Amino acid sequence: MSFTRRELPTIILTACGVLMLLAFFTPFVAFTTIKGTLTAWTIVISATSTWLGFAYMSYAQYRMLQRNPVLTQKIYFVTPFAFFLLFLVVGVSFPGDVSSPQYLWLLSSIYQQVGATVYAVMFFTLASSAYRTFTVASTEAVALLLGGTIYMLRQIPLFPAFAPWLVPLGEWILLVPNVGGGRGAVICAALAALVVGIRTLWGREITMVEV
Amino acid sequence: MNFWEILGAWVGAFFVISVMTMLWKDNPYFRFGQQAIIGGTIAHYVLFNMKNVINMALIPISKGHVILIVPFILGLLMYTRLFRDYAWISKYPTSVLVGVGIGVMIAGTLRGQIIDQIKATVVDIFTAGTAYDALNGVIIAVGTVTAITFWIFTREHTGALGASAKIGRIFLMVSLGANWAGEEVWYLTQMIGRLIFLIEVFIKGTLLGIA
Amino acid sequence: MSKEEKGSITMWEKLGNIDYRWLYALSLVLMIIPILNPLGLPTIVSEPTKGFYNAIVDLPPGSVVAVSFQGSLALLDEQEAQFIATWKILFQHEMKVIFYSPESDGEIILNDHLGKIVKPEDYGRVYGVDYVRLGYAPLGEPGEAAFSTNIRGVFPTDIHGTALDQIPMMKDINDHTGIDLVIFQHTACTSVEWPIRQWVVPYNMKCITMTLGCCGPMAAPYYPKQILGFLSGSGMGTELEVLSGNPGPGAVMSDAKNFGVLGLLLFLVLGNLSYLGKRFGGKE
Amino acid sequence: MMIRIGTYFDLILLIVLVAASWYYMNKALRGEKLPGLRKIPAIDAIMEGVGRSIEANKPVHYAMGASGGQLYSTLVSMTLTAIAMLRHISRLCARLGARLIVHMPYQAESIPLIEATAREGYLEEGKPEMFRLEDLRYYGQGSLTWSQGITSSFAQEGVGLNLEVGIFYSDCPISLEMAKIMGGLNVGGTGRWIMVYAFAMMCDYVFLGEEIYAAGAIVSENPLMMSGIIIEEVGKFFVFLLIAIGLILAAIGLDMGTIFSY
Repeated sequence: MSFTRRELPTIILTACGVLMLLAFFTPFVAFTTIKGTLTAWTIVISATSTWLGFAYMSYAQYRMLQRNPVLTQKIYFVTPFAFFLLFLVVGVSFPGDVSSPQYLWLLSSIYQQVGATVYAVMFFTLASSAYRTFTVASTEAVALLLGGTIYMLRQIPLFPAFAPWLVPLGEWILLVPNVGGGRGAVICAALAALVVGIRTLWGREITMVEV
Repeated sequence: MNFWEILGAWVGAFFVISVMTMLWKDNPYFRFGQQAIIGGTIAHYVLFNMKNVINMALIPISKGHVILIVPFILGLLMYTRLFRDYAWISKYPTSVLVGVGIGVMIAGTLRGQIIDQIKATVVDIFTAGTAYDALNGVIIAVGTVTAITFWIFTREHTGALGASAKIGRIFLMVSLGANWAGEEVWYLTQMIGRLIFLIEVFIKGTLLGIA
Repeated sequence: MSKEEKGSITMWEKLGNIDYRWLYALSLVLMIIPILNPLGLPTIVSEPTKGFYNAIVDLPPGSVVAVSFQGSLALLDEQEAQFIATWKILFQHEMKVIFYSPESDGEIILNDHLGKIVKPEDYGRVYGVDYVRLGYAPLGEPGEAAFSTNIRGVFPTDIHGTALDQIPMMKDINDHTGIDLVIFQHTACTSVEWPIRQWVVPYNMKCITMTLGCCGPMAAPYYPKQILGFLSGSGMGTELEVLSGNPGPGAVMSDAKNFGVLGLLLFLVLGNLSYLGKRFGGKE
Repeated sequence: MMIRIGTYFDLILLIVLVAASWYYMNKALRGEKLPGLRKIPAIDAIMEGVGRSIEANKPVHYAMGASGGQLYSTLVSMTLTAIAMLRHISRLCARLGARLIVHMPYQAESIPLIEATAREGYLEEGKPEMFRLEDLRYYGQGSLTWSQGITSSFAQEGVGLNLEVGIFYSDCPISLEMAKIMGGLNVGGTGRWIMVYAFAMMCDYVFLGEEIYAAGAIVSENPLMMSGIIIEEVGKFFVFLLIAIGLILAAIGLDMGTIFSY
């Protein structure tokens, strides 16, 4: 039982990973074909599993209603299912399915608007966090304040119009110190990701082995 | 404006304002909008993925590409998670996904995020056309190396390592500031986009009929 | 992180602890003013935008440009100016364009743009001869790699279901060798690295990218060596509009941005006054 | 040729890391002592946050990003690290008796791994009855619905500790700031450098960039995982070596651009 529950999945994982690496490092067509097949498989596997999310959402909604069966909670319970059905029905009922004008209308009226508004709201959340943290409290904080403010002003048309030096300075910050620091960060995170990857292929990553 | 455009503006404005009220405080209007969106986005996700399953698995299978039944079944095995006694079977599709993912990750990370970054750090200094560019190359190299020393965990940050890590932190803070500025200005654009929608389309176009 | 001091609340502390909602309200009001009454301030074009523009216009007419267009409905405000200006430049300079989308949103946006805002027919461009739309496939990075080696493996047909072999423009094109320039538009910042890994490194392709404003710092390290130019955010979209002489939605944004940021700047000043006051001013 | 041109340096770096992994993981397996690690304050803050949540009778929130369940992309390692952190926080909550709410990413294929890890934490601590399936929240695709959902959860159920580790795009600025405004203790980080600024500005304790990987290993209390940090260090010294050799060779006139292309 332990073999089918632990060792075999690990063997499959390692085999998939090694085949992908062989396709990368060697010029043999056979590996490239296998890589193409495996990649297509991942898309099918993940697409097939989509309804799991719906199942978990439904269960959480149901339990919340059970715990608090008042009218407002009942409305909150029904709403996601009503909109789920609305999108689903419109998405499959008209010619063109999800490309039909009816579905696109739903998307642009609700999905696009809410999506854009959530990003818009972040302007405020970032502003209040800057109010809290962009102070001249230490050398590091000053670096954060200067890097942030100068590059921000560079992107606002008004300021470079009055202070043209903001353009080269803003770009210098973006292309020199930002690249230096960012590059170090990218290299370190990449090394760490590689180590996790190697450990997982080795069958030693506890997050994959234990569950 | 035709009927659908007007209705779209009303529905859009309803949801835009619902999200914005979140900044004031939690309220039933926001919560209703939020529940509606959950339903809508899950349906959207399900619809597109079902289309993938049909196009990338079911249709090819019906045309004789029977091998695609394997990823389809693997996808279905994900649902064993819903049944306590068979939940472990979901480890198989997960292993295929993670195996492929790690193969893709290692192949992509080695060159793009490490070797190419090292190459750029070295080459930029010596291929610079002007002394100014060469100096910038040196600054980037210093930033890269000192930033990496910030993430050395096996030595205490004292002495030369401490000084280097401190310089690295300053580079990192400038980089963080620049990242903040990039996002903040983007979100500002989003906020303005929503306001333009509310003012030009909803208020002027729909309510006042002057657009 | 600031720790609250014990004792009575000074003016400096009050200055550092203003309810955030005042900041929100002030910014909102400042943004609305120029929307109601636009100002029309000048724009300065940056180097990466020039690189982006030149990468297209330096190609001879009839060159093949592949556009990997992810798009995002929710992020249109940030990028629509870039998109529209780019489509116009591509058609004005008589490029042969292959559009494909690794996300469903891309197709929805293209339907709208090519159907209403930038009609290729208005530029004398003919479907199947001068441009082609391959539609949507959930590519991801491995899929992009597959596209560069075998287009028909990923898109056997175009968006109308016509086999690629039956489309005049696509007859001799099936991989990177038939493409002169890649325009890569993805909304995730790390995706900036995809074309570099999958197009530039293996095949030394010419590549330019369109990203969000926040992704500019991510694209910058690769410019101008690996990518010839990039656009990040609506600001650089406005710059491209100015550079190419195609006015569009970017200009409207610029004015409101100028004002909208003032509230934030005021609060940054107040935050620092509060800090300095607490540090050097002492208690009242 | 057996090896594709353009991957030589990649292969050398991979061999160095595999060799280091072999050496240090075997050392760890034999129970030999590994070099000590510098402290990461955010790790202790997690414990403090769980304690504060219990005192205030508020739940602990764990999030790995709206798009944090990527299993077959280049970010898979970050997903696995977020799972390692989930393993830690679920055990901690089970042990100390705090309620844990997990805000799941939209990738449905990652749900089995997430549920298994969260449930396992409670089982390991001998309190399977404390695990509540309804506290695994799912919000559909995109940061819009996720940000709203998590904010709504903070407002309705309260927030003690808000731990966010994993792959973050533009989803963290709302959840982190809202947790902060509603009085929660924010701890978190991401390996995606572009979003680290949000954590640095909004968190009480932050894992800066690569620190999430180190933290994921340290909290596992497993010597094999911890040896990973030493292996990374070997990688860093190899990077320094390559930069130094590259600079010297470029200085004497070699075309390093071409050499590094092999």
